[in-house]
Amino acid sequence: MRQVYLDHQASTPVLPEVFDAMRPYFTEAFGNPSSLHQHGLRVRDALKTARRQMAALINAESEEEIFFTSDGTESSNLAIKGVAYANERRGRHLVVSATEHPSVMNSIEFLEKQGFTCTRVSVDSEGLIRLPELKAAITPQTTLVAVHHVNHDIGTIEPIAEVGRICAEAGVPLYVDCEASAGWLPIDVKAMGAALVSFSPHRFYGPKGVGVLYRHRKARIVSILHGGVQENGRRAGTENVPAIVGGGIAAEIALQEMSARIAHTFHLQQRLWKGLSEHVPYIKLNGPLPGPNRISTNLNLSTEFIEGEGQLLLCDLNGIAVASGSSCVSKSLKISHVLAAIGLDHALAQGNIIMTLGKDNTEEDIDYVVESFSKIATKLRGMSPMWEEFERGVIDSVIAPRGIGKSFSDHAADISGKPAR
Amino acid sequence: MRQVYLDHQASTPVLPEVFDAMRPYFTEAFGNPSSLHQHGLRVRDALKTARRQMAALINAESEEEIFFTSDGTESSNLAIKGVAYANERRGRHLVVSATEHPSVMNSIEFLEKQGFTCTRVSVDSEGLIRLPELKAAITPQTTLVAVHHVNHDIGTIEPIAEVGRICAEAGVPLYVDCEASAGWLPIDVKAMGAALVSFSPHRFYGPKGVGVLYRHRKARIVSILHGGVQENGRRAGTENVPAIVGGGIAAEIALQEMSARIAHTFHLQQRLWKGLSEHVPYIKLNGPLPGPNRISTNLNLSTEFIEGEGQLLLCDLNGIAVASGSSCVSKSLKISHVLAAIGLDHALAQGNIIMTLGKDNTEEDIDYVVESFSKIATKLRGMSPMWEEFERGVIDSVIAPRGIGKSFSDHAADISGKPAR
Amino acid sequence: MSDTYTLYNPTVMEHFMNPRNMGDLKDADGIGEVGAAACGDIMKISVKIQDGRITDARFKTFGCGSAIASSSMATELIKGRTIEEAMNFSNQEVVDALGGLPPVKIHCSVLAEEALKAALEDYVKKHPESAKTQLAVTA
Amino acid sequence: MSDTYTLYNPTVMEHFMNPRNMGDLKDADGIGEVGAAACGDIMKISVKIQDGRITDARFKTFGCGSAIASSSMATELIKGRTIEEAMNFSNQEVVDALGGLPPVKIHCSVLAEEALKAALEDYVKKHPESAKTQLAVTA
Ligand SMILES: Cc1ncc(COP(=O)(O)O)c(C=O)c1O
Ligand SMILES: Cc1ncc(COP(=O)(O)O)c(C=O)c1O
Repeated sequence: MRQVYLDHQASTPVLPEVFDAMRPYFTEAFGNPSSLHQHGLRVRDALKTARRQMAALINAESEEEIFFTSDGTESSNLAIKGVAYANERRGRHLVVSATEHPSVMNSIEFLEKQGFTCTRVSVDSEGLIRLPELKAAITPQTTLVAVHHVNHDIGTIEPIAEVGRICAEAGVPLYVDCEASAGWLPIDVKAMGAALVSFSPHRFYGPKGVGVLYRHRKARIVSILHGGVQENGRRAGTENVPAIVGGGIAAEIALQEMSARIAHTFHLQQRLWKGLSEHVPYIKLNGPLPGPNRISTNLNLSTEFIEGEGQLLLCDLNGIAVASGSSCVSKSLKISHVLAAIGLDHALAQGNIIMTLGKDNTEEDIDYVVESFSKIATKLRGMSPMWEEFERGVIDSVIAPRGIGKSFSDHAADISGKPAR
Repeated sequence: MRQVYLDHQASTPVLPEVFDAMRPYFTEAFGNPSSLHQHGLRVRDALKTARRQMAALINAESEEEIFFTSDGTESSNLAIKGVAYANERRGRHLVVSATEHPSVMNSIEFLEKQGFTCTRVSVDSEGLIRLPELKAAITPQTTLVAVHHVNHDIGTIEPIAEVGRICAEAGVPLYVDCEASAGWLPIDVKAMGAALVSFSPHRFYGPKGVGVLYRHRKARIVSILHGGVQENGRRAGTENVPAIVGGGIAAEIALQEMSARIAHTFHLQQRLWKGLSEHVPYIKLNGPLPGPNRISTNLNLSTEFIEGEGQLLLCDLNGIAVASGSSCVSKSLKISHVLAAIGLDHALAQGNIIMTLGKDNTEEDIDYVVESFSKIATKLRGMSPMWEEFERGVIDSVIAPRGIGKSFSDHAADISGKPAR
Repeated sequence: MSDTYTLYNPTVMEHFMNPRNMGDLKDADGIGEVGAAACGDIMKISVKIQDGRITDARFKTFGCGSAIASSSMATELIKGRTIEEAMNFSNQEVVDALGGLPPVKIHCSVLAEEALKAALEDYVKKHPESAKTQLAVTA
Repeated sequence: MSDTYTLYNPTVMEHFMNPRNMGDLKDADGIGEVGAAACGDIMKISVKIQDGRITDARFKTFGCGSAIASSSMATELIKGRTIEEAMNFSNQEVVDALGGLPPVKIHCSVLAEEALKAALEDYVKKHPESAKTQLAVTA
């Protein structure tokens, strides 16, 4: 059976060049960078090289602005809490977009429990932040604005340069989570006007176990993991040297291959969406159309009348690896807060499926996915009481309303006795 | 030139078996454990195996008590802050030994800034915690006691079972940092009476980039890195799968080879201390004598009349990798707080050198180190004004006082105009 | 399937991939449709009843793999039971027959129990005489 | 040394491994011993002076690699200078001649400057006549 990996947003395999670069750092060059003998000094040099490679990927001024953490989540936590704590005397208010990743949202919630306040700025139906609302949210007490570059669920590219201008005018540092864009879209921290930027190489063919935080030299930040004086005192703990080295190489290659990777995935993205929209009735693309407002790797879809986990499982049984933002696949039994924030109909959110492309996907892969997925949708619809009721005219479609029947949500509320959440 | 690595406390090379086990998780089995398709499910199984291996190393009841973090530092931070925050309503007081690692001490200091209070329990001249003082320090507001198993600087094995009994009587959970003992000494969380235990495989031939936190199922803890629901909601962020897998194998092998490793390093430890004490005049062993109160891998020495960094550099130029707790090797220009806590004379603390043994060191290595080190000490003493003044009878030795001359510290205070710190 | 990894155990996977009794009963004697507000799943079970005994059952489910497997297993289990027996049906039977469900998915089996009972109630509503027998028996 | 990694640059390492002017001057004209309270280093410099000019200098140092290298370089640099020139000696000369020191180690070069000046002051104290010349010249 053909195997098609369409979950590059979750993780990517390590490139052979990356693996080869990491290898000696497990065995021969195993020293601790804090050590003053040659085993330590040797790996210090390697960290410096990796810092330069990371800086180049995002056009940072100097490698001294690059800090290593353990992953994207820790980088988000450090950016949010580190800046909030460092500037506590100036103010205790933060502004974030409503569709940030949980690592940002939950860091914010933690700070709120400690007495900080936060304004969540809403997005439009395609996930684009509402700029006037952002501008209005900033107060003299605001010490940080956080708006991600690209949304992890629906692939929306935010208007960061404009966000940066608003922040610069207000004199508030901007943190841009670039986890979903780094390696796949050009990033220029200066053009963005970003004081902090985070990303993680395991999203672009680097290893897990390393996250990056860029910090402009003027941005004040305190550490959140306390201990030794690693990373210039801003992140304690023995550095994960092999992963840092591998991440550096992955960044270097990503920069070299960026335009080819964008062109390739953009082509496949269009082919996939065209194929699915032609072969699967009642399917909706969430977020912007493929083009300037959407990252080339992401398709976020809602297949009406069927639920997301079933789609995911049947895809898997057909060798196709995908993700879903439906409540059934989340441990909290809630739909993705991103789908809620763009105001997606609850029934469509339940039918959510996320396909994220990579450099090794082929046209044949895409055609196989279209063919398989159309069968999967048919099979699941055959089992679905909603599809039957839609066909009988009891309920209506959200995607292509016929003007007859009640909505799925009304129907669900009727039979469950509670409105859908 | 012979190469002798005597800094196993800083880091160890990865075993070939460990590397081989990790390898597929970079390339074929690269999935994200949060993914619901087979790429994710496959690595979930691998994490479970690693959890079991970690549980076995410390005799934990179940693998569900094992949480993965990014390193020993993060585990310490999670243990201290996670328990402190989780029990904030019951009390805001913590008790720690005075010689804990900076990852514990600085987590405590951070909490103190947030209004928590902490009692630091003193140790005797060999680094053993004063048990009556510990007992007296616990109040009804105390929510955590932290005492490490083995000290990272001077190798002291703390009387943890007795500490555990005191904590059990007081009904306060005990956190034992086992970073300096795991893999090198048997650990039994039940016999210790520990509610939390941390360690990191890169100290016993596993990879960097993974830390372990054992948590008894009844111990309350909240997460400190916020985001997704990885690690049962107690540690957000994409798991470093290859490092976790490799760490598990390292734990399994460490358990199998433990007694052989202990016997081997104990033999070398005795040979090294005997050789140095016979060939280098005015050298002192800090911490307990090799035996039941000292881990078999560590020798912490003070070479009188010369400074530690010079010793370290000349060792390195002779192929010998060592560490030092002298102020010149720390970025803060302060001597190790452990040496201060055992009341070591300031001059001796400045001459500090730390040698930590591993399974691959040989008798020949040891003899080479004794021979080289004796030459190094002679060379540096030839450059030292203190040695000259000692020989002239101006200052006296701390290690073997002759009853003539003033102390080094008095002399240093006289000429610098300030007392030594 | 042998060398692939799956979210659920082989029995659950089997029932998800090849659900038993999937569909509608044209001449159903009772139909129950229930929804779980928590996760948004919807389950519909129809039953055929003869001489106080369930002779046939069918399901349709909008929901995750374990919801589909639970309804497949529930319809399988209740065929041949008396109304009274079926009224005492518990979700635990589904869980056991499936060889276990992840904790977060236990509610799927509850939904199957509820759908079945809704179908039986629908039947009883349409056939009040059966309720009397029913009550007489249970009394 | 070529394929080894070192904490300091090659010049510093060279002066650490093969220090110049290490030792004492038996018949020193001035001796200065200073200590840094911060890190505990101690440095001693002795000078020989003829016709108001430093003809020889020696050092002894208790301290880290850069402290040893700094004193080696300082004694090297001041040989042949007049007292007045030596009194204007700055630690930056040592840092520059060594090709740089890590920021946290700059204080080692300051210590060398202080030890040298202490030695000169010792000389001046013992030879008050030189101080007058000195003042006359600087005035
Ligand atoms: C006793 C002890 N605890 C904690 C740590 C921190 O561990 P890591 O360096 O893996 O972050 C260390 C590291 O030296 C240690 O020795
Ligand atoms: C936008 C965004 N930020 C942060 C994170 C957290 O990164 P990590 O999984 O590397 O901890 C993710 C991960 O999905 C993400 O998509």
